[in-house]
Amino acid sequence: MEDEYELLRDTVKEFSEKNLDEKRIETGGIVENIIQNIASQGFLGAKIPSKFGGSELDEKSYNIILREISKYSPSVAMKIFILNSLYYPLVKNTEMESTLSDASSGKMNVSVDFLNKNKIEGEKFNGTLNDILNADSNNIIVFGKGPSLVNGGTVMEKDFMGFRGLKFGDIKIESELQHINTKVTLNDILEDSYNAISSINLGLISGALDKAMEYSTIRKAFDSPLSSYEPVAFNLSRMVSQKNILETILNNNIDSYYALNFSMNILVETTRYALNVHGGYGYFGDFGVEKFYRDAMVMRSIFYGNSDLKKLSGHVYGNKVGFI
Amino acid sequence: MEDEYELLRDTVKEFSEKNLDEKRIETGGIVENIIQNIASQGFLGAKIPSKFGGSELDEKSYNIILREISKYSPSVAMKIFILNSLYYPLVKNTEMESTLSDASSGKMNVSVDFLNKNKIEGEKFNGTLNDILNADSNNIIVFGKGPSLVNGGTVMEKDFMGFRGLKFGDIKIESELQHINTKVTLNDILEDSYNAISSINLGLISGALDKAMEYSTIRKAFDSPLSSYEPVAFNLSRMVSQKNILETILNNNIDSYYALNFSMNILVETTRYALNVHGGYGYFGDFGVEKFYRDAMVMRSIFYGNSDLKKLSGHVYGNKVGFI
Amino acid sequence: MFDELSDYRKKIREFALREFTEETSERYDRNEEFPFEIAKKSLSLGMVDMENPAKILIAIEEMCRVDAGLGISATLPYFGGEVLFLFGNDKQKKILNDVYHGKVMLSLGITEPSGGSDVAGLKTFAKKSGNKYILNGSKMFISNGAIADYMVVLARTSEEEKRHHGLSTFLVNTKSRGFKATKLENKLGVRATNTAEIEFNDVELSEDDLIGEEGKGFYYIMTFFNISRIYVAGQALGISEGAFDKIKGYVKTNNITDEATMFEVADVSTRIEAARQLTYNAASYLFKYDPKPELTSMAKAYAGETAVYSSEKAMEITGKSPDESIQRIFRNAKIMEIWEGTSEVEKLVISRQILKGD
Amino acid sequence: MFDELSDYRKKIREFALREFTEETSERYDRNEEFPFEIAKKSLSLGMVDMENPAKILIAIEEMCRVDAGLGISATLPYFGGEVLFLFGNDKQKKILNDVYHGKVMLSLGITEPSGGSDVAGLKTFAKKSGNKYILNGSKMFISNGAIADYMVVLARTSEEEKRHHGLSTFLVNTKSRGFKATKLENKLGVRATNTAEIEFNDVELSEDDLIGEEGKGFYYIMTFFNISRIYVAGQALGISEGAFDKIKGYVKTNNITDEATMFEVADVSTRIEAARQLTYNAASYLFKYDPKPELTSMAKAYAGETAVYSSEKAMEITGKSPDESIQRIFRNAKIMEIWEGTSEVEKLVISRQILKGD
Repeated sequence: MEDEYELLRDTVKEFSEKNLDEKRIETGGIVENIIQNIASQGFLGAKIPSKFGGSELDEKSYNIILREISKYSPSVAMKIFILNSLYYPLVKNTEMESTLSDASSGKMNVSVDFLNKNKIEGEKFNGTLNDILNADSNNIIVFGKGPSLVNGGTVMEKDFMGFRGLKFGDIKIESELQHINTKVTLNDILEDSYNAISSINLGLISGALDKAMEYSTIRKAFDSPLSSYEPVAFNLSRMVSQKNILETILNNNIDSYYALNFSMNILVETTRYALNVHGGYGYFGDFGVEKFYRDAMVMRSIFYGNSDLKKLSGHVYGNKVGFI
Repeated sequence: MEDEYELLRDTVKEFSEKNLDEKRIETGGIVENIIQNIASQGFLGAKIPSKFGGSELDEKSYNIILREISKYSPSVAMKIFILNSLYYPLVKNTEMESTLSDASSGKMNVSVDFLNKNKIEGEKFNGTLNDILNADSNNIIVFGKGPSLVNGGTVMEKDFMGFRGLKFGDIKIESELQHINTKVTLNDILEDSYNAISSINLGLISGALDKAMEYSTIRKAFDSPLSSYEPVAFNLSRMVSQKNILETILNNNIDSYYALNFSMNILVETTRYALNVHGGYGYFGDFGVEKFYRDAMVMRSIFYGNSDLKKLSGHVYGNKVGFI
Repeated sequence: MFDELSDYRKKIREFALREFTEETSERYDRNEEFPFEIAKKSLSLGMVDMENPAKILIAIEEMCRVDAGLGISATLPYFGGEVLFLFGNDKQKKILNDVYHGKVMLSLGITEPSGGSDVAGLKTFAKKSGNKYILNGSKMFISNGAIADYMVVLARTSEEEKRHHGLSTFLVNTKSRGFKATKLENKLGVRATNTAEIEFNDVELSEDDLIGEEGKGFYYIMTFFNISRIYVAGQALGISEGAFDKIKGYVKTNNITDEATMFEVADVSTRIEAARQLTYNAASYLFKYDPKPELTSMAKAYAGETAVYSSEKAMEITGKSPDESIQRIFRNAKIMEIWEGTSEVEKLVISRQILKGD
Repeated sequence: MFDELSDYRKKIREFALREFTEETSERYDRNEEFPFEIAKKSLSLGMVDMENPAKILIAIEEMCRVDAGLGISATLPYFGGEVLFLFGNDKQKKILNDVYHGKVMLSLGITEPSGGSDVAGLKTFAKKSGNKYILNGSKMFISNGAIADYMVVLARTSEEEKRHHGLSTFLVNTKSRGFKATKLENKLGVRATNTAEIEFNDVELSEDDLIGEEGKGFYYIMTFFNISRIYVAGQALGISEGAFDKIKGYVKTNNITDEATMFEVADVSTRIEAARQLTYNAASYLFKYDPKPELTSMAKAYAGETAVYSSEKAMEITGKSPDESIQRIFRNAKIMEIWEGTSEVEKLVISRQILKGD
């Protein structure tokens, strides 16, 4: 990795270590102070053009930020992802673009109905928006014929096992639909986000493995450190080697389809095993490892499905394979 | 990949397509004509210094040769591997070095007891050498206190399911031991061969997948090509993407431990699935796909074991983890 | 043995479906609170028949199928009871009847903070002093720890003998002076169950509190594990089935027919069927007093892995519909690979047993 | 059902160990030759009892455990016999007795070169002409194809009806004019078994050669598959056990104790135990005339995958000791995921059945 990226990585790492305590964030949310911090560091508006107060960073830098932050606070990484990978491309070059200034400075909290649970029609939305992550937003993009903006409203929280620093739930609103004049679709932005998603995955994997590797050399069982047991050492080493391969693919921007597929294939297994290594302790939140397993499962189930496998197949076969 | 390597790859590919029919090689062996051909192309003595008539190619070129040839003839690739990765480093800078001239020109057939089944003592060997691959060799390196050369002898062939173009079996010999004055050990040369082994693996994976991908678009089941069935398309696409990742790791020489581990983890599954895709036809030699599964299993069982996992763990943990 | 109990199974399932509503399950999970009412109801009504092991297994399975947090809580009051039943004196055994009817709650204290799966390495010490024992030490991750009336405790009673020698079991009244339980919070799953860290500070025990003979504790506990493992297999089987219920419901409701999902359905259901056969087969030997430890360990290890696998598949297949009940199943499942011996320990038990034969 | 047959099992195992020596197994494997003598011996001595399905299953399992090539060959003469037994006329059924005693060899012709698993898409046609049928077409991968005396053949008998309608089964004498079998060679494994491509060129059949009723062939064959799958599960189970025998032998002989290998031993033995329970459970329903197709398919798919998995593990664990017998097990195993319906087809059967229920 070149120097500038290494510098960035170290900066983000140092910042996260000092400021992002996911245990507190999971219970107390991403408080104003944290938002101000990540905004002033330029992480919040990482990809947003500088004319809107963003950092206008390149793809690789953005991915490094997501990866390093999600090692410490997956919730904060997800918040950055929602703004930069989902919201931004939808309002880009439209009259809504100006909202980016407030978003990247942290004054406005935005969200996107990326689970696509709500069928929107007409000019007004009066009712309940279901299953919105980062639900206490004041600007939410929903999808009908095209994307539209609605105002936030009263959140009816639901338990969501991942990214608990963000509110999740249904929102009661009464709002005009402000149509966004863009050809960009939800499908497009998700496909364009493969590297960003993989970067969050890499962060989760790395965070979990760091914990497990450390624990395996400290914790003793039957009077020897866990790492002296072959199955533990072999499994963790194999997983570290896969993690490093994923990092290489992402650093060199080899192929976003391959990266997504590979990261999703190792994600849950790795975070699960990292928990396992901690034995009974791993099952308790205080040890800071079970969260990676929860977040990993959420990433796997939300951002990787049949349609992504079809995209991968189309990519590999060189044409949309005619599925029956 | 830079131009020179692409050119080499294309050359090897074209040569192999034209000259290496593994089905014939498996029944008839690697006949004189083939040996002359691979020698004159410079593939046989790929890494051997030019003063001994070799091509003195760099590591990457050598790996490309192994990979491209093993797509067509794993047996020929194995023969090249035995000479360049096993025999050459053992005689290098010793008085036996001069044997390399005949070896790289194909005049002498060499072998190494890399399964290490024979405990050699004394100054003479009079008896049976067990389990030698490329058994009809006239120069065989065996291991006692250190490596020694013995002459070949009468081969009692055994069935070996992989690399059938090479003879495998026990050898009855009566021969002086010519001690090789080197500090290099079998353990060293095997660890140094990780990239070469991974390259053969990559060739097997690629060869099997090429067959399966093609078959999946041609063969119909229930009136539709196999590739239109999700599980087939998804599995093959996932495997192709892994294959490409492995290729990237090797091309960029990222880390030989990771490459070996990754290639061994996907090798058997991929070649097995490629066979599966062919249904009943896959079970017959004529379709040229079951051989990859056989050879893959041999690679997996011979070149990847507990000691390699320990090396990987030592590499990852940064020290020899104290196994109990 | 199990086919004949289909009426009992039906009764339990109906009870669980009626009592473990989504709203109730959610509440206890969120509040991380033990469901005393439900546990009492299931036992005091004789709903769960604690005197027939095959019935216990079925009750555990069917309740965990609906909700593992509540289901385990409702079937755990007996936790450790087998040790009393098999090795206890008459006075100790008398407690069991109250346990069967939900009046008394038991617990079992084996694992220690530094110990994990290394039972023989435990440090809690019961020092003989006249006709008393003085208990000191601590236990970790103890189910029912903060709500039990009595706890079966494994402690060292000899300084000379090492490892699994010199261990003994005691029945400790949790109201004893010097007994301290601290509820552990923020568990990933089975949050309705109670988990605690226990400290013993000079807890005074009489000779009557000793279970069985001094020095035989390790043997008693291993015997216990050979029984309890099958109940954990039952929990895991129930969780797997519950996960599959969700998959089936989702696939049918949304009329999903793509082949990739059909393959997943086949794989998950096949693994669950295998877990079921392993569990019932091992249980049928055990309940006929002919235990096959390797079969029990196989059942436990396999069913535990199947619970995790099935719950992950339920998350994947339902994908962008993050139903809270499915997430709860996923969070609950993981403990199945950890408690009563991690999968790793099971594997060592299995290989040791298997390699003993010819 | 199976526990009671332990003496029979022992007898079969002893027979297999005596007859299927490594040298014999190697020879038939290398020469790709059918072991007529062995097949005859096992049947003519009444060694394999073809009239009791539980015994057949046990014989298949125990023989394949020693060598699958010879074991399958010795138990395959009956291949397709169930169709005659269940649906054949008296004359056809009479042949069965000769089959039981190794005097007559049967075969079953379903798969076609273009067909694979798509049974309903077959093209072989039996055209009614007066009171005769004229058979034309070809079959692929037919076990016993080049050595059978009679072949049960599935053919289309109606041009109007499509897919699985309009198919019928016939008993074809392989000596008939126009019947041509070409032995297929160079198989990966089970090389002692005979596999052939069959061509029918105006083979004349009488009305008596029709099995059961015209147009019901698809149903008959599906019924057959529901039975034969359990025998394939038995083959796969035997192969898995044989692979595990090799692992155990290697580990013990070389006194291997490292934990990684112990974990492998546990995993392999657990999967095999699961395959065994699935197979016996499905078989016990089937043999009581209460077939559960989804359980049979699960058993077949799971046992097939277990055979491949176990044989690969045997190769891995024995590592640098490429014992020819282990390689043969590995080569034999793969067919288990292919014949009598690939694993893929099983999975569709399973999911369809499972989703039917509530």
